[in-house]
Amino acid sequence: MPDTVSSEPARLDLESAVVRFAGDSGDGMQLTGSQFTQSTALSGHDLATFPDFPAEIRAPAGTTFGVSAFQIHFGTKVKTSGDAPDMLVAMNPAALKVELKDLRPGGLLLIDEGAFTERNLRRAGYDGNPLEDGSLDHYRVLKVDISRLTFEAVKDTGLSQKEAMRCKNLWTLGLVYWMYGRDRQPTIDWLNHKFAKRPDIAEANTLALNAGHAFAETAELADDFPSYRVRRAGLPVGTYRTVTGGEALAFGLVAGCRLAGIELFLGSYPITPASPVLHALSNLKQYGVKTFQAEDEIAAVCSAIGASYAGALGVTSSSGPGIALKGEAIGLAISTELPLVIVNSQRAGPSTGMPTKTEQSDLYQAVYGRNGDAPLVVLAARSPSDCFETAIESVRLAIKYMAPVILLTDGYIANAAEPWLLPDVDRVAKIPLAFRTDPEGFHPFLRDPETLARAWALPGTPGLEHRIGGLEKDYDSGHISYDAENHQRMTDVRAAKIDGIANDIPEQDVAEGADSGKLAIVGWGSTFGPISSAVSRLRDEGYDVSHIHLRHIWPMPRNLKALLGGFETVLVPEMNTGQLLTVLRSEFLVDAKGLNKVTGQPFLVSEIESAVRSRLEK
Amino acid sequence: MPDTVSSEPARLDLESAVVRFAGDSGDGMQLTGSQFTQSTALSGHDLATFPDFPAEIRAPAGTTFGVSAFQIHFGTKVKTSGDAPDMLVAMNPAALKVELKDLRPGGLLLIDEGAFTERNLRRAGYDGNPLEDGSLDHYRVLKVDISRLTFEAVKDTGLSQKEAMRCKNLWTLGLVYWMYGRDRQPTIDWLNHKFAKRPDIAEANTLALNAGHAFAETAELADDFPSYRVRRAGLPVGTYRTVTGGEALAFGLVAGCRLAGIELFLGSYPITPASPVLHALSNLKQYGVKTFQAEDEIAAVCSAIGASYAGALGVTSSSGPGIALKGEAIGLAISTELPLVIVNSQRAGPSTGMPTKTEQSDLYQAVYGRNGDAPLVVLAARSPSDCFETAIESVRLAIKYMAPVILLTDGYIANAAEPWLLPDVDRVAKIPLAFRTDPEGFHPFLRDPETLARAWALPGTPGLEHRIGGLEKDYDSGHISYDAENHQRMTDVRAAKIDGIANDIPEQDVAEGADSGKLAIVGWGSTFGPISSAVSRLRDEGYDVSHIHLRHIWPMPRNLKALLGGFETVLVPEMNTGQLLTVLRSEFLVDAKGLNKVTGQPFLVSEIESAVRSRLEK
Amino acid sequence: MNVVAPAEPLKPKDFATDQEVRWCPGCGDYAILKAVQRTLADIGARKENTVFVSGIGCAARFPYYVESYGFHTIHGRAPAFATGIKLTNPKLDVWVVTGDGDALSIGGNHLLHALRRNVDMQILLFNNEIYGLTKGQYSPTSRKGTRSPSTPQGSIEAPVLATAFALGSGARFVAHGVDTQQKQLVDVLTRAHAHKGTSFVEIFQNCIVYNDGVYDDFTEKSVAQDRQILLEHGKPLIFGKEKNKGLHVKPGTFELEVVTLGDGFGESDILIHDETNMGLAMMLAHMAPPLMPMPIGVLYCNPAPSYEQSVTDQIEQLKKDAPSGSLNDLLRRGYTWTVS
Amino acid sequence: MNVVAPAEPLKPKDFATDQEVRWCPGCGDYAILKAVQRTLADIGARKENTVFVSGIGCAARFPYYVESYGFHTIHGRAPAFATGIKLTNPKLDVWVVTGDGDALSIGGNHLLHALRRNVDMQILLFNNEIYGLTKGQYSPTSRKGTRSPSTPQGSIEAPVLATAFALGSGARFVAHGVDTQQKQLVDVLTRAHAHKGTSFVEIFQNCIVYNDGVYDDFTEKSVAQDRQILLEHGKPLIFGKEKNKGLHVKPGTFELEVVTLGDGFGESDILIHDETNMGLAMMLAHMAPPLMPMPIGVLYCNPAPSYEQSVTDQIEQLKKDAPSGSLNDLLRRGYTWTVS
Ligand SMILES: Cc1ncc(C[n+]2csc(CCOP(=O)(O)OP(=O)(O)O)c2C)c(N)n1
Ligand SMILES: Cc1ncc(C[n+]2csc(CCOP(=O)(O)OP(=O)(O)O)c2C)c(N)n1
Ligand code: SF4
Ligand code: SF4
Ligand SMILES: [Mg+2]
Ligand SMILES: [Mg+2]
Repeated sequence: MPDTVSSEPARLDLESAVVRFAGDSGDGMQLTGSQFTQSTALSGHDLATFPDFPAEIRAPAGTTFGVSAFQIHFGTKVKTSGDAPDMLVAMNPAALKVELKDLRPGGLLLIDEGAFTERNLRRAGYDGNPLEDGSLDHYRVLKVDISRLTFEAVKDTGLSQKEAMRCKNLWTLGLVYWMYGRDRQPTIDWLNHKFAKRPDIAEANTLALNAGHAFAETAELADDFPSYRVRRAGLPVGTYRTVTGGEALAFGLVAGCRLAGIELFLGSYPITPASPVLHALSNLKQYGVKTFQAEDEIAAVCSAIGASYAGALGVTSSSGPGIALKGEAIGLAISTELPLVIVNSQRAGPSTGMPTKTEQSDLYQAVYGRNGDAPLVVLAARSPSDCFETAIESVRLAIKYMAPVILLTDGYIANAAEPWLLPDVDRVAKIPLAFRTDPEGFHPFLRDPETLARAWALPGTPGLEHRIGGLEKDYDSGHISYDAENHQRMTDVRAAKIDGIANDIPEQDVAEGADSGKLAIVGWGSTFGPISSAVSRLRDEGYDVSHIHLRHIWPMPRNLKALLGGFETVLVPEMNTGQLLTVLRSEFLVDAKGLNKVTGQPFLVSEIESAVRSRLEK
Repeated sequence: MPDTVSSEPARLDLESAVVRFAGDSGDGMQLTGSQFTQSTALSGHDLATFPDFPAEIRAPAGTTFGVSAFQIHFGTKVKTSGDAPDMLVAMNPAALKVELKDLRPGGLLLIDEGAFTERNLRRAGYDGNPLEDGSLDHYRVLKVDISRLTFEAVKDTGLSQKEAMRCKNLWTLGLVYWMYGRDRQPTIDWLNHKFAKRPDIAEANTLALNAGHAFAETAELADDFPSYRVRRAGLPVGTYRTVTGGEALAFGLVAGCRLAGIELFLGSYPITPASPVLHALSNLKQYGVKTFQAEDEIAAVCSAIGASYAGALGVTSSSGPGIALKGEAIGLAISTELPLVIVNSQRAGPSTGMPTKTEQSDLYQAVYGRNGDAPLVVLAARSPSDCFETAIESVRLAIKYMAPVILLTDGYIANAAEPWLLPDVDRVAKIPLAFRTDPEGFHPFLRDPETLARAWALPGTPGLEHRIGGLEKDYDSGHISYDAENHQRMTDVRAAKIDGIANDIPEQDVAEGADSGKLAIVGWGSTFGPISSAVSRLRDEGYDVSHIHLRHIWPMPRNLKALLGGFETVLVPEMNTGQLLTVLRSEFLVDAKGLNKVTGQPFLVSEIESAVRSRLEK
Repeated sequence: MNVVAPAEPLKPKDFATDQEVRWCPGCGDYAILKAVQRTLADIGARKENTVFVSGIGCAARFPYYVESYGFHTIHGRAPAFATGIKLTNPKLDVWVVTGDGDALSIGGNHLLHALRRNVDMQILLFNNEIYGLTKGQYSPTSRKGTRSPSTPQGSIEAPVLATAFALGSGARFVAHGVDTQQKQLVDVLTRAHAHKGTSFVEIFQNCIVYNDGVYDDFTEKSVAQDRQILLEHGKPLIFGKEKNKGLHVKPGTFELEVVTLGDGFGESDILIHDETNMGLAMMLAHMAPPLMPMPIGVLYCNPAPSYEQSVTDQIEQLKKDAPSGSLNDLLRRGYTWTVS
Repeated sequence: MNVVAPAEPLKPKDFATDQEVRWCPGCGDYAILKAVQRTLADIGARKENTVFVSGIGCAARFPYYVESYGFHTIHGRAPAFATGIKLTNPKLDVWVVTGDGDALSIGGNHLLHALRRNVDMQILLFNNEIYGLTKGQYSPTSRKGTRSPSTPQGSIEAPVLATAFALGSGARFVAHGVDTQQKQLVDVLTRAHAHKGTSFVEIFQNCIVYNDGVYDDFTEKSVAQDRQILLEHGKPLIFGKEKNKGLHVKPGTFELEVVTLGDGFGESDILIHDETNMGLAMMLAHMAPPLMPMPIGVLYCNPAPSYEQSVTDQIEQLKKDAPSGSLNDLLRRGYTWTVS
């Protein structure tokens, strides 16, 4: 039962809560969400977020396709951004129309009455007014004229009507802060910093924030407004920050290059949802980073390969359609055996598809999508913070094996945020790297007998002058060769080099559960959260289910075949039509089954649970 | 025992013979080969050829990398261009150096002594002179100073020394014609036609041809020169021509479009070994063909898609590296569901690889090489003449299912020639096609309930104005849609449409042998010849082996799983590291084994035979 | 939809679709859409014979808003699709709509070759000097020093001049328009449409969200007349509020300067605009405020045979010279033999 | 190979590799190779600091024959690789060798952007007006009517003018050379190398196998002097066997004409070559025999800051303004909290 600290309302205790903010693209919902995320983190919760915005930059006000939403799940044991929200904030009718279906029955609904005008209702495609026709009876509805109250709050600042209305989101945030007992100061600091050049705007937003908070606080309304105390997470000790996949990936690449003592060169071309990596690295030029926004994806990857040839680590980042354009050049990197990291932030396809929606449908392209027998390394990150480690691993393998590495992430990971227990980078193992300098017996395709990697000799090194290219090369001299046996030999060694990496990566572990049994769920990438939550619950209920999650897609961990062999059933949930499934089946002849969702939305925990329940009795 | 027709020498009877002409890129070996092919065909033999030329246009004279060779296998039951030649013609030391290793022990070696100068010997990398050091003892060597004799023969024509020497190949051809009892007239006719503008050259070559023939004929030399009577083939009755894969493919595409009553638009960019298709179609503009040499492969495929959108059948042709560049655009054709035929003449990879050498390593790229879940149709031609039928099938499926079709051929098929029993095109089934014209209830993604193909509505049609693109489309209206359920539905229908084609293609047959048993060899593409020869011989020897050859790579024939299930062992020979193998294993969980050769050279019959022998006792 | 009787004349609104326009409120694209719909009505375009082809970008959403045939293709490749469409059905009236990134970043090569080949179509480049759809990175037309998410310290490259590039690529019709200057824009679009061959029109378009006001220096009402020069073939190159400034060739050189009529210079000293002069067009393409006025209108127009026309002619000729027989004949031409 | 002591001066032959040169006997590429090796010796290039980057084509085989670092990349993309190389190690002396198909067909977009960015490197375009390596299809520079395997009735497109394209793309150094005119070629290459920024040199190269003699109309000994004009900055544009022909600006217009000295025209009437004048360069780029002489030498040279220099400057500045701390500091900047 809640203890009542003085001046603090009686707060309901919750294990965790899911809140979704929804409004017009212009309403600043993403900003509201990230501020709430910040404050959630600072109050020591575990959390996961899911920003879901439209493809249009700023669609006309009030339209359903212009609705922008931000969901956050916080509390303890949080592994996903949550299935059904417990609370939905709807800043206008369109937002209500689009998002209501997800709100859990009995869920809390905060609505800006002021925005429910005739015009807006019609724009959103309502005939009647849902606030009146009883269609919201299954929910707990809080109607507040946020528009008017915000205007009241800021009218003395002399802001224009338009600018004043832009403060609605901060007013709302203030109210929600009160409900979850949050401290406003960090947000106020942030406002002052962000609008340093426009103090009037900073002030107005602060007024709105405080007004929203005060509004809820005022006694007579207090009990309309439920207030909660959400459990703090039992997170491991250490220093934390919130991080998105895009940021963590950039940090990881920089860290990897620092650990190898090499410059990072990013050749990239903007594309949703891959741009955050380009943006993040463009802000880290002091850290031995050069970023080059190329004229297209082909030039981007080619410039990166050129950079690797000249002695930096070439990196290129894009999303599916852009990666498709890089295929030919990636083949050259494979043939000339130069290090290269290719980051693919996957989005819904085929073709342009749904650029702002997430998917995992580029695995085929990563593993198989090139002309010729052209093997390379494929890795996948499972969460925003995991991007950091996976990026370092990509750098390590690319350099050690003189090979291209494709790092798969996706639109969900790229934009979602989670708390990150900050590693001590000084403790991370260095990446050994030695450029060739000795002319004695040198030729460019001289191989390390153990790794089979060729010598990396940089232009500028006296005595090592040499020529390389995409034509087949003689195994023993590196010169052009059309010899039949030699082509077989080179094809074999290129394959053997990549296959050999299986001995240089960890054996596949079991994320949760026994290492043999009735059912194994094998996942990769951003399905980690939902699978892991589902497996925890199912195991609590006594189901014999284990969770195996792959970071190394190609080559696969050497023990994987045996591991999978230990389970009666292997289930592979993917946000595609079954791509990892194909690889597992052909590699191991295991009769794995797919659980496939191709909606542009992450799996719900419940979807995974029911798939398992339907296959297993306890 | 040979009968002796008057004036005809005593000729040895042979089942079949393999002859290889080899010389400098400048010596006109390819021309010699194709003339000999012509005459071989006209004398009623079955035949298969294998032109093998260097990547260099015209490498410096006398160098080993400048050697150009042409092999022909003729007689009865000819299915490949032959393993080891029975006779080798070496026009210079370099040719001898490069090609000798293939000549069968005891084989016949015709050498132009005149070319074995100090300088040429050194250029070819000989220390001594093989004509003298006994290194040719294991062969039957015929040394003739062809250079001098040719010069003698043509000296009165007033040609320059340089031009005179260009006649060496015709002199040689005359000699070989005599050995195989060939008629010179067709070649003389051809010379007069080809050099209509330079009668002096035509005359000189004719003189050389006759001189070579006379030289062998002259009694006193007669018995140095073995002469043969090679068995005529028991070919089915009908009219024949020789055809290369490039020509047959072009004819097939034209035929397919005629059968559908539609224009053919080829958007292409030159690349070895795909250019022959562009060249052949560029010569057929009178037949409802438009060819467009685009600025690059991307523009080529995009122009073809534009053509399909406007009502022609868009076709694009290239080889591996060029196909890699088309991936993104092919995704658009899949998403907008427009017909498109993509011809890939495969060559040795990865990257630039060995452009003039053959390989089958683009199957992964064809089946899996795109972003997103992007299924399409994949077909493969097995021989030069089979390109005709396979091309028609591509056109049929592309139009009927409004889908891209990738047609795989390779460098061997593209350039090799074989006799072709000419079909009566008027007897071939028409391809039904009806463009949408009725505005009633129209939307661009309205589907045929049976094929699931969308309506094909052409710009210019009143009342059907509509917009399409690569963004996801609403199933029921064709408008842009980001709806989650709709994306699932569209993804499913795109897959179902392609899968459904399995019911519209023939069940997989067995090319030779029983439809169950100890071992099945499953092949695709140009390995048909060697596999089929090997299987015939092995079966004659009593081995329980069958040959299954796929034309439809994706979707696969509906009975294939059951068919393969009927064999104890499934062996998959491929000129790659095991690409069809991967698809078969993942689709059917069959423990098929690969027999892989990645040398840029076709399989030898013996290689397949021994692979089987090592796996089976009789 | 119903079949349209070819007769009845269409109004601008007839070219509006049922789709909601999804650009940001205040985007310059709205004005261009208006001008295009007006132009279509003026030239008596037929919905069914009109095709809008675009790549990817905010600008490239254009086809969804024009009631005609439309193909929203992939990034940078629209000219290649348009070429295939026009070659297949030369009767169609083909318009390409593209952005500065779409046309000049990823699509530069296709733009070059479309212009060189001179396929009969209109290419409208909406230049907002920014990547709008991907949220504001600098583009190849962004001015040096542009700060954007990918250039936090400012861009360092010299921008490409769209019209100079077009001229260098062999374009036969090159013009400038401004999104909000409706009348001139409609005039330019009308001339572009009348031109047989590829017409290239760069339209200065304001991106209110990521690059607001980049063109104020010559589009602002107050400065427009002094900072723009309206081009008219055969007329002296005069501009300014008082129509007292003009372009003058420094004698014996190949340089242009701005002179003021009156002080030492008469109208005869002012260069006459010659749309067919490549060197002049190139100089105009390089003019920009504040030193020189921004040329608005047709910089260059010098017609040549259009590509699809030459293709058709060649095939027609061929059909005369070498009439095609049946397919069976085709397969049987050359050496054949019979086994009986 | 042994380490080369920076002192010792290198001879042309020191830049020859042990690889057999694989061009057709008589190919113009041999002459260009000779000129380049001579130039490298003249400018005192070091093998280890020199990098030749090429795409695909006969021309693109070039790097294998120069004793230095070499990267034979993929078709059309050499400028992009070269950009990555130069940005990574600005100390390297980067040369790009490309063909007309490689640079202007598939590679047009990368050429445009390399020129626009002005990365410090030399781009040598071997223009033989044909696709050599793929056996003779017409190329974007082939003249109208070129018969080739893909154009049996003759090509119908207007060729792209390499130098006009380069100027339109914002190139700061544009020149013409002829394969067999060694002295001028070496001079041009030397100037190209001295120019900081991207230097673009179009070299007229004879393909003896597929396009023999395309340039005879101005390279043939007998006509060369009357059909070529050798450009020199600041000197009058005079040419001809008798040095009596020159280029003249029609007064008050923007047009060039050839006049003969003596009849009515004196040397003062002849235009002075100004390498920094864009309009003039464009006119020169459009000149061709028989009506006008072919300009040989430097058409345009107008230096601007090079890209890699600006990149380095910007980073240096940044390091001053916002010195980087340790990685741990980086990860911990902004909001963090501690769980204890
Ligand atoms: C192959 C590919 N690369 C990148 C993108 C991402 N992208 C979409 S539009 C665009 C640029 C848009 O700029 P612009 O062409 O100027 O159009 P605007 O949005 O400014 O109108 C980019 C980079 C894409 N869709 N496809
Ligand atoms: C992606 C790709 N497309 C096409 C080719 C085939 N190809 C090689 S070189 C070339 C053109 C060569 O012409 P050019 O650049 O003028 O060089 P040249 O041989 O004339 O010196 C082509 C089309 C290729 N190698 N790669
Ligand atoms: S982002 Fe800019 S260009 Fe795009 S719609 Fe908005 S205002 Fe227009
Ligand atoms: S084909 Fe032409 S360009 Fe190529 S090497 Fe031979 S002569 Fe030179
Ligand atoms: Mg733009
Ligand atoms: Mg060329």
